Amino acid sequence: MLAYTLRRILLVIPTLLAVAVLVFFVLRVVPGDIVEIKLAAEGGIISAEEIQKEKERLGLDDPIMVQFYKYMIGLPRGDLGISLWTENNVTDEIVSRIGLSLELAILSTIMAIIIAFPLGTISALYRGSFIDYVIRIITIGGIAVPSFWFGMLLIMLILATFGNLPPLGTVSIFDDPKTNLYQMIWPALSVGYRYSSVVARMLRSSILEVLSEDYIRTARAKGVFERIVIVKHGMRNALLPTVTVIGLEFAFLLGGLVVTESVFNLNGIGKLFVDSVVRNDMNLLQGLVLTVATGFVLVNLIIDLLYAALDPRIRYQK
Amino acid sequence: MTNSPLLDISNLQVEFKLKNGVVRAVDNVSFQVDRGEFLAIVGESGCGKSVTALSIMKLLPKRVAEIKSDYVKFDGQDLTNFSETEMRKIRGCRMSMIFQEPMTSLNPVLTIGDQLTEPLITHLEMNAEEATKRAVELLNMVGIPEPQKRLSQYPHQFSGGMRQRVMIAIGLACEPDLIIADEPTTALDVTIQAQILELLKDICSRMGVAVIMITHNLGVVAAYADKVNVMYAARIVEKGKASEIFASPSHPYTIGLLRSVPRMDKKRGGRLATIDGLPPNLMAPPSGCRFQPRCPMSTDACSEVPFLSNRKGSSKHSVACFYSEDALKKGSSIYVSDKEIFEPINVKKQAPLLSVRSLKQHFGVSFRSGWLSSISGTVKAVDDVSFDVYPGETVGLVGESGCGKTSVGRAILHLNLPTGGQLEFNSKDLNESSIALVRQDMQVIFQDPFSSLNPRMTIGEILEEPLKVHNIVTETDARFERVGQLLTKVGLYAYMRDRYPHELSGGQRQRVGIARALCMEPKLIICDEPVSALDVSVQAQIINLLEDLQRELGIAYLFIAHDLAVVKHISHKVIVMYLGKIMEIGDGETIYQEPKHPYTKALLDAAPIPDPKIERNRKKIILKGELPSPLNPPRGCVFSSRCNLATDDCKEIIPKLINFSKDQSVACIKVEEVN
Amino acid sequence: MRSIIRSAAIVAIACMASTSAVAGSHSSCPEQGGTLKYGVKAEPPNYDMHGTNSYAIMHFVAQHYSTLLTFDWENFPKLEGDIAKSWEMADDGLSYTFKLHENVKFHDGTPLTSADVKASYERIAFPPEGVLSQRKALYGSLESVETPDDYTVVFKLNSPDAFMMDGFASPFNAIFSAKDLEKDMNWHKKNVNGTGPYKFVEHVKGESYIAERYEDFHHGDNCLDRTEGYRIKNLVEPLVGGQIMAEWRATAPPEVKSLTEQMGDDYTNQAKTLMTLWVVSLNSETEAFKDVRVRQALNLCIDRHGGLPKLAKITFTAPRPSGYLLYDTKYALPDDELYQLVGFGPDAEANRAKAKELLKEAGYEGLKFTYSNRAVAHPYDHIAIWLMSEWKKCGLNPEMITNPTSKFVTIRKEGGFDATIDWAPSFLPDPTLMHFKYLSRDVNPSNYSRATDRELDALFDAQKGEVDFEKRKAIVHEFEKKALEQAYVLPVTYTDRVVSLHKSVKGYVIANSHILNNTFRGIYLED
Amino acid sequence: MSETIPNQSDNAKRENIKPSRRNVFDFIRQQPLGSVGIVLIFVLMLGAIFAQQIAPFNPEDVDFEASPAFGGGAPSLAHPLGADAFGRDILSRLIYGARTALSIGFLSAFFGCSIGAIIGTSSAFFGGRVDLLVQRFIDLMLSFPIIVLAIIVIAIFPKTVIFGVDVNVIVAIAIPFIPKTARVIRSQALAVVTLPYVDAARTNGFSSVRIIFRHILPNVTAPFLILITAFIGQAILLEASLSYLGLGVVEPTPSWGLMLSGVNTDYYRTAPWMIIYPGLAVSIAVFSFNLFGDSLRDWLDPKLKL
Repeated sequence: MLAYTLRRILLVIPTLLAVAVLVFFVLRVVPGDIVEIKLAAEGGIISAEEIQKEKERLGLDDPIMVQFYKYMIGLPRGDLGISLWTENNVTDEIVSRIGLSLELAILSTIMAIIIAFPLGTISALYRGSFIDYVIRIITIGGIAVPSFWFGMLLIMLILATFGNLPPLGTVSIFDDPKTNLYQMIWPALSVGYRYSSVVARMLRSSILEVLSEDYIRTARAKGVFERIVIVKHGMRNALLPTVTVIGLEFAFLLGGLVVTESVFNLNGIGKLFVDSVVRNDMNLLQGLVLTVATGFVLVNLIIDLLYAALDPRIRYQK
Repeated sequence: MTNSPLLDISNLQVEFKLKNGVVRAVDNVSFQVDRGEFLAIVGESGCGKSVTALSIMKLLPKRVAEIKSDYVKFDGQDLTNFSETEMRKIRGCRMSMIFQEPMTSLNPVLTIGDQLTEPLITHLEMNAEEATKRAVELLNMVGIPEPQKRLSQYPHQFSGGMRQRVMIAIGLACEPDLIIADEPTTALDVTIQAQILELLKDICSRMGVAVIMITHNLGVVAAYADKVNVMYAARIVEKGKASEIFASPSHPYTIGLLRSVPRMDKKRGGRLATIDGLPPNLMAPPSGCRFQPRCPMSTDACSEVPFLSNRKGSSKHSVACFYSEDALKKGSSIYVSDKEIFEPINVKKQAPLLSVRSLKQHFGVSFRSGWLSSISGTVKAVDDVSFDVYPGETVGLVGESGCGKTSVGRAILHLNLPTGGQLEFNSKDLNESSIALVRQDMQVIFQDPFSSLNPRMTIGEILEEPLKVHNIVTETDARFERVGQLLTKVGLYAYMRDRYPHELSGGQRQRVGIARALCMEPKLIICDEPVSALDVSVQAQIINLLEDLQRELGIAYLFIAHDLAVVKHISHKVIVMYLGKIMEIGDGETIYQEPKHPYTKALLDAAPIPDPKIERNRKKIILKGELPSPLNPPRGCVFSSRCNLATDDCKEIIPKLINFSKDQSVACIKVEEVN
Repeated sequence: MRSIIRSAAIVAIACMASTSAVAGSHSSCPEQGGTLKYGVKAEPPNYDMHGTNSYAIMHFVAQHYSTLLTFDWENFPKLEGDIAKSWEMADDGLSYTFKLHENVKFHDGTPLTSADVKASYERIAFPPEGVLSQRKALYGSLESVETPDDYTVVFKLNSPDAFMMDGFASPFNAIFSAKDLEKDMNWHKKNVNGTGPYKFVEHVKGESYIAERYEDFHHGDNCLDRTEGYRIKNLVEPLVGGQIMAEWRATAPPEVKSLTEQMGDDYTNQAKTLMTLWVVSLNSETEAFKDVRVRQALNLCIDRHGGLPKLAKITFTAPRPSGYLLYDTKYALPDDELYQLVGFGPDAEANRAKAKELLKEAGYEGLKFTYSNRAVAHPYDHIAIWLMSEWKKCGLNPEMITNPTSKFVTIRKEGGFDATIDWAPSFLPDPTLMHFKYLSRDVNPSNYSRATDRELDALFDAQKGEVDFEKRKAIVHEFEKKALEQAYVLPVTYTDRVVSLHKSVKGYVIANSHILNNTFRGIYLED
Repeated sequence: MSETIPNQSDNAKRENIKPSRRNVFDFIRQQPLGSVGIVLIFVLMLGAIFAQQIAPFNPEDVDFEASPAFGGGAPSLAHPLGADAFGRDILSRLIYGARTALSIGFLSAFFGCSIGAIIGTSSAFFGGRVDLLVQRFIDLMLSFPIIVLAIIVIAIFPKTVIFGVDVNVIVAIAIPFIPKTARVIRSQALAVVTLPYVDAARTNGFSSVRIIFRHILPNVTAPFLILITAFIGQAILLEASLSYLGLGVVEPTPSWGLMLSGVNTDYYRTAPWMIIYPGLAVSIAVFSFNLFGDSLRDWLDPKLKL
């Protein structure tokens, strides 16, 4: 297990390195010029030399390999350069926002699990029944309804119900958990519907698959209580693919809240992502993509390790 | 002990409600099992034998399966109306079950101990400590070494045979009255099969446990069963004492079944009796006697349903056939056709067609290929194998799984690139570049008829493709003609060219596979377990076809199989392999009559002969232990770890293949001493 | 020349009088205290007001700083002193002298002196290497800044400049502390230390911007305890949902409608025309647009009189046709003169017929061309959709290509379009500021029509140096007519600005630019 | 224990056996939910194809007077689903929007899946280093969330419109599907590659290209079809999201996502029809494709993991 863990962790490094290189070169292809956007977009009177000087100051005129070199030597120190827009450290910009995205992702994961587990299990156990059909329709709906639209409807609902919206400016959950939750619960819900649908569907199909396995028949032939058959023999095996899906969705949320954050006006990395695309802030964008990919890779790592913990076949693999 | 039977089933009937209709999988089945009795239910796949077993335990999915019966009495209690809770108390406690697939029947994420103590804790209400103690005893009983340590291990750390031992231990945990074993050894190698069956028989007779064994292997029945139920198309067609059934089979189906199996104790060369046609589709079974369409004796009377009735003079032996006495009298002659002549196939032994010298096929085995993937071991699937195949000759290659027999075939075909050695075909050196030139002369037939044909192509397209691609027959009309001829030749009809593989039965597909191999008129066909996936009646048809083709076209076969009887039946020369090495090679008859290598002997002993008289009277050596991991084979003689005669020398010296006689070579340093 | 100097002097004296009066009247607030929550739809990249042209910085940062002069918002563009107590222009128009208030202190406690004004203006007019000033070009005539004593500043010019006086009231020209600039010329990009009404507290990037009342503010009309700015995407729900009380940029008519219906009496607003002109630049490198007839035809197709009033109801555009200069301002072409020009006449049918005729003559009937649009809803989509339908009515085949800002800007810069939407923002109704946009490409790279017209350049230079109002006005009119006839750049419409407020927000006066009056002076909250 | 010696697993074999009798009627009988999906998809397709005949208005016709700003816009006889901020008929825009959604959905899913399938099967067939390299690259691509990848692609390529179809958006949506398809198809093809009929084709001396296209690809059509239907739904959703963010389809092209963004959001409390109907349209379209895709999977290959 230890060797496996170590090897699995070591594997992360080359993957991230490859991501870093890929991201750098892909983003250099992006047309557009941040200095132009910054200086001329709002109609200022600015000369070509001034634009040129600004580019030089920001290091945009360096040969691409020089930029690449700077970028690569910065990476191990966590130095992702400066945002071309704010000229702050990219790392600082991301760190200041990632907490919110993370909280939202965690909150919606919790919400999804709470909703998905009963739904998926009931649906599987009553396969083909009316309730199964209802749950299937609800969950298929969950992956069909655009989360931003669902969010808009939610905002309408909050306004109609409470007459006001949660205050702007995220309050830390440690300072004022009540306000924080009131702020975060709605976006979490708007993502949570989709999320829980994905999880519930996976859980349903895994349970169904597991229940048709030979060892379930063995357990039944042993005369074990049906409840134990399902929980001890079934769920644990069905959990494996479900854990993967939860993990992947979680990783997806880390970078994929782009739309939800936009709807609920949340200041997470998703919104920063859209902003940096609109502004052509390549340094920030590459930092963000790298962060998201790192998140993805790390979550995958955790899933793999969790898998190993849950599945002895992997744990004991030499 | 009361006199009443332990299990008494009357008119059991199981229907499956499927999306496209109702299937009656078990129809009016009645039988009894006494305490301590060993009952075998035999029949071909899909005849309802497993369903019968599962319906006794009420383990069929309730949504689709409907079980009806007059009664199912177990120890006097009628289980028909038992609730799930009541059934649960019986399952695993008084009646337990062993399944076919040891690899999937155990829960992969729970320890063996956990799974073994589960029935103890559930039914006998033992505490963890007691249960563990008992579990150790049980593992000991089923012959698992170091049981204490093994308890905390997981199923994937056990071999197939070991898992089946665990399953038996689980089944016996609560000392039940009845064990139902559903094809418990089908997935295992023959030497392991022998171990498991011996174990089961031994324990059950010691503990007085009755056994219902479901199997398709008549040899197994002959070796162990007290009573036999023969099932065909959801019904019992014949039942009675094993000795009676084997001695005087009275249903034409039973007769056919017994006669279509190649036998190791019979001489080579004759055609096998075959039952024509296929088992019926249970969705729309024939009315009356269900065997009628395939029965050579059928008359108009057979459109009535024949009920099981006792044979004259026997209260136990009953048959469901109007003409049972007649059938008994005529015996296998009812299946004999005009062609049934003993006609040896002649081999021209001038120059070998295929010459294999020191063939090596090694596989690097790597775990989880990743950025840092590394090869962690080498499997010597084939190690230093040499033999010749002459034109028109059949060479049988036999051995247990993992012995490298399939790898030999694949290496010859260059489906895997051989690691070392020389191959010569038709006096041409075979290598990566020259293989393309001889492809047409060297064809292959595969084991699994279901996956050996591209499901997206019609039979015609499959047979036509090589002719077209290689420009053998360029004209469309001529190709059409040719495909028709090929189909006729393998016993199919020309109109079948428009069918897709899934529209054909397994046997028919295997015929198409043979036709595909024939279409380029090859000199050698490598047959990789061509009949092992088929039911016995169909298996005989295919074997006959292969032999007829050889007589007609003079094709040589390299016949790879694990079934010793089949290999014996068809081969001129037999090669016995173990862990990548040849143990013994020689003339078929000689090897089977006078095996010299201890492994060959053990192999022959392990394979049961479908005749209780012979089977129960022969002396057997049952091999101990497991097949070693191919990653880490024993040093010296690879067989040394399981050989009863092995000495320290055997563990050091790699034995060479030595000519024992003109027709027989053996790789054993003790060969002189032993024989 | 003499007349303008005279008028300036009069203005100066009048202002001196009014400053003292204003300072007195503002020092007491009707209500004191409370937190103003407002929304801003953009995020400031930094805090450097000299280096920006965008409202993102102004709406958040202007509250921390003072300028030399400011405007009397009730009587715009009447000047008023901020840190200047009094001011005076020399008769030759070559020097301006300012006397400063003596009680002005920076938020860090250091007093403001003439050295700070000098350092700030030098940074604006003569930015050293590595410092970006967006208005360097506007102060081309400034020669030096002198500080005879701590509270006197003298600006010396090398030539008279008609724009200069108003330029001292430019809201961007924040007075930084010389001490801070000494530390780092770019210190103010990431730090705040001003003399304005509110002190910087915290900026959570991308989310909120908090400031608190500066006790020692020299005008004393900072009535709020705290201001909280939030980055918002839409303004309707935050206003309705009570998340914010105001948004300073602009509210579109549908939003106004929505707010009125939902908030009822809680909602108020103020409206004024914004000095931003929406224009369509026709790419002079496109073969068809090299022909003035085609450019004129495109202009003629736009039914300004019929369409603009309707357009104004769905987005924040002005309902009135205009030339390049904002109508009703002193240099603008009077309507009757404007309506004589090609494309500005009230008869839509006649215009369209004329357009078709011109196209036929030029051989460009059914011309296909691309129209580059920016992927921002208000008012880009509205203008684009309206223009498309107008051009189609002439049988033209425009194809709209919408891109997010980054790509839009690139395309605009590189000329990858036939026609593009563009805008000419301004904070003063001054021809120098407003006509600069239409100069030849080598003079002004942000003339995206890429046209070169030396006559226009010459007229521009002439008006810039002309300090006599009437003469300057004549030159400006000539420029206006010529440029409009040439139709390199088609003026579409000015912007109607509506500022939405919760009814509790009082004391705010809307200005003609969202860049102006962002210091929150005089704003108070009433329950 | 080592079971890694190359040989085919039983599962692989079983999964590639096509049960007999597979036709539309079977599907309808066995998968009622899926059939509902088919019907809905069919309706959508009809709407898209005959948009010109069905839609009461030209979707780009501006009529300011009909907009809510002028007091109009509410659903009425003239405009059954109301009119949008420019007074354009919402029903007509929805019908034409189906055209946009379906064309982008079909094209991006088709191209993404096809390229992915070819990469996946080739990778499985050639094995060894090629496979390893392809796998690493797939892993790499998969470490970006779909929408992130799509936005990056949008940022890279200039907007290109061919025959009224936004190529940029299609490419942006198709690219994230490539690695996903390649991975699923590869694992399926890996099982097919070891099947005897492929070996038979090799012993018959057929070329690699022939084996890939004639013997392997046709036998991964089940997962291919399942993936395509699943991805069409995802693509429609993604298009809506991108358009909502202002990065996808742009005015004046009728697009459901676009109808939910920008100007129309101004009205969404006072003129909710502007938001409700396009949102419903997206949901229903994606819903029907998911419904169909789900049932198709249950029907063709219940064990396929997407």
